[in-house]
Amino acid sequence: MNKVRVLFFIALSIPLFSSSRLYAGADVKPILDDARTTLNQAAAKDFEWTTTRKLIADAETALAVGDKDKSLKLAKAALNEAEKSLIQANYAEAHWQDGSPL
Amino acid sequence: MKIKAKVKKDITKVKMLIKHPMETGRRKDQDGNVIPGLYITEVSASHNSQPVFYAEVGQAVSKDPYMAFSFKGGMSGDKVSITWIDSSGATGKGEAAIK
Amino acid sequence: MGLIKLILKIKAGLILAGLLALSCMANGETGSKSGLDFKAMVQQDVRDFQAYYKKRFSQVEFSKYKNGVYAIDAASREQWLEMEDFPPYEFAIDDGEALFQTPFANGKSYADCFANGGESIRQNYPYFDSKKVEVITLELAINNCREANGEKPLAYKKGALAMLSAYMASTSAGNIFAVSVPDEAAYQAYSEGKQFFYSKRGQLNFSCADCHMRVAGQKLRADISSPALGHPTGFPVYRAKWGEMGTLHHRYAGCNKNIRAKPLPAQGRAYRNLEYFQSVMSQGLEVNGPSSRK
Amino acid sequence: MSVSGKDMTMSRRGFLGDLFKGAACIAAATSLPRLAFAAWNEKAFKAETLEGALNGKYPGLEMVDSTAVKLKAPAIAENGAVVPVSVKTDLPDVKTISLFVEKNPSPLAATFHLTSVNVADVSIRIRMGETSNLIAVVESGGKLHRVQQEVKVTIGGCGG
Repeated sequence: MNKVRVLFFIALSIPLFSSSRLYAGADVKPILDDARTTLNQAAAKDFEWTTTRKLIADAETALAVGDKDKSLKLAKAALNEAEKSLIQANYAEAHWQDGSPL
Repeated sequence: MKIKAKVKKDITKVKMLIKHPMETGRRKDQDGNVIPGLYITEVSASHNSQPVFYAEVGQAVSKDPYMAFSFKGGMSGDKVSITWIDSSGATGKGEAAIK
Repeated sequence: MGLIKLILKIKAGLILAGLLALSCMANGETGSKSGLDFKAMVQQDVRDFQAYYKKRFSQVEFSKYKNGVYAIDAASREQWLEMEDFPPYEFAIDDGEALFQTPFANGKSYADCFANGGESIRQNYPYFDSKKVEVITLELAINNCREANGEKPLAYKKGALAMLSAYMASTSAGNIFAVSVPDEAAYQAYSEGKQFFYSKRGQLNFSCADCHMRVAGQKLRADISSPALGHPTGFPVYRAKWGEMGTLHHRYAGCNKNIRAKPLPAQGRAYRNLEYFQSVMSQGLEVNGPSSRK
Repeated sequence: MSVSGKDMTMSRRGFLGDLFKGAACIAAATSLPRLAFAAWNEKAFKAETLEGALNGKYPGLEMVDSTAVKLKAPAIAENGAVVPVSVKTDLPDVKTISLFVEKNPSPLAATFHLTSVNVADVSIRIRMGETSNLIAVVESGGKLHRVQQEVKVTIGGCGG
């Protein structure tokens, strides 16, 4: 594999977009709700990632056992992924032709 | 079992494919339980009742084992029969005519 | 233009088949309501798609793309040929034939559901059913046949269905894929499949085209990526990784998992449309299923 | 088709021993060719090291590297679950051909017993758990003739 292609794939592998709505408080539940809603929107477009539901489940587990810090961290990660998958879905809808090398 | 035997210039090449799971005893099922070992240990073949092949094999043989060997003296139309036994004592056999 | 050049270099039989397909499509009815000449658009897509591989792998004969990654990688081809010499799917063909011959409870059989008694027809799948307004794959047709005769549908990824599909493919070996896009609704399904193919998805943000066009023939981790041209032709496959037969949609699901995209349902609309697009792109290649894969 | 006396004595679980254990086996035995299923060399097959397997299989035999043995195996295995391997040789009076995978949990993969009717040309598909030396040993003229080759086994995932 030549270097250009290696770089190309590394670039592809790095998340191209990153944003997460800012939640001022440290309340996990609304973040989780947001993550779920966003993920379901992405899933409805067939763009769910394999990793996101597990993050939500892990956040809920951590919350249930009272590990609030861990739960918050996981919930934010889940929301971040859900948002990215939805952005990916919307981007694909509008720009899928750009994915063609032809 | 499937057997293909072909003679060419007095050399008969025999290929076999045996339907067998060849469980190594090291795999785990979905619940994490070890799947018990079950694998073919010996395979033998005869041509006109004369032995022409014998193999001892272990867990390292792939699922649905494939083996091939060659012998001299076979004629088109002759029967080649193959038998195997596995680690549970179960056996199987197959037969094919040389082409 | 690319396709014309390409065709000149391939075998005589394929020339005829290819030109026939082209002329049939070009001369067919084009009276679409929107005025779009979708048949010409599809043919342009096919030409561009096949020309892309011709340019990338100039040494590879067009007809060899039916062999998947083994068309373009000599080292793995050698091992594959060893497997194909006495392939493990031979059991599946026998089992599939036995299933195919077994009548349903109502006395009818699979042969009653298909043209030509179900023999030598793999190359016509998938096709677009203009009445049902959906893509019908061979596997879906098999289950539709079962349900029409009061039998329960089979699971879509492996097992009995894969064996039936393997048997039916085996009776069609060497036939040329002739999947067409007959009308505007079909063009819609085709376009959805095409969109799926070029859309990046999953946590790794890869599209089918990323791995199977741009990097086809090169290593993705430890594996050499196969060309998308010819993808559907060898299915179903006995995959060493599975240790059994599996369908194309089983493979799609695995591919999606690899890029960390949640797999979509086998025989759901998305995968059927993807198979449709891929089969149209692979027109002119031979039916080569079942086959073995790593 | 001969199995050495040593193999016989070492086999704690030969098929002949099992023969007398049940009717099923006896029934099976009647359909088997004579001389078949002489003895599965349990000691060699269950050995966990290459040395243990070699000693279990061929105790006391001298081993030499040989160019007369042709081993055909892929340099990089497509899938470790199915690695096609062939061994052939023009050496005279070949008694056995064995295949060892150094890093497999049980290195001995197979032993083929040949007689004067055979042509020393055998093939088999084997499993390899990881990148390892593959060793073919041909027993001929009271000596072991060895050839070995590394087969790389990669972690798959994206293939096809």
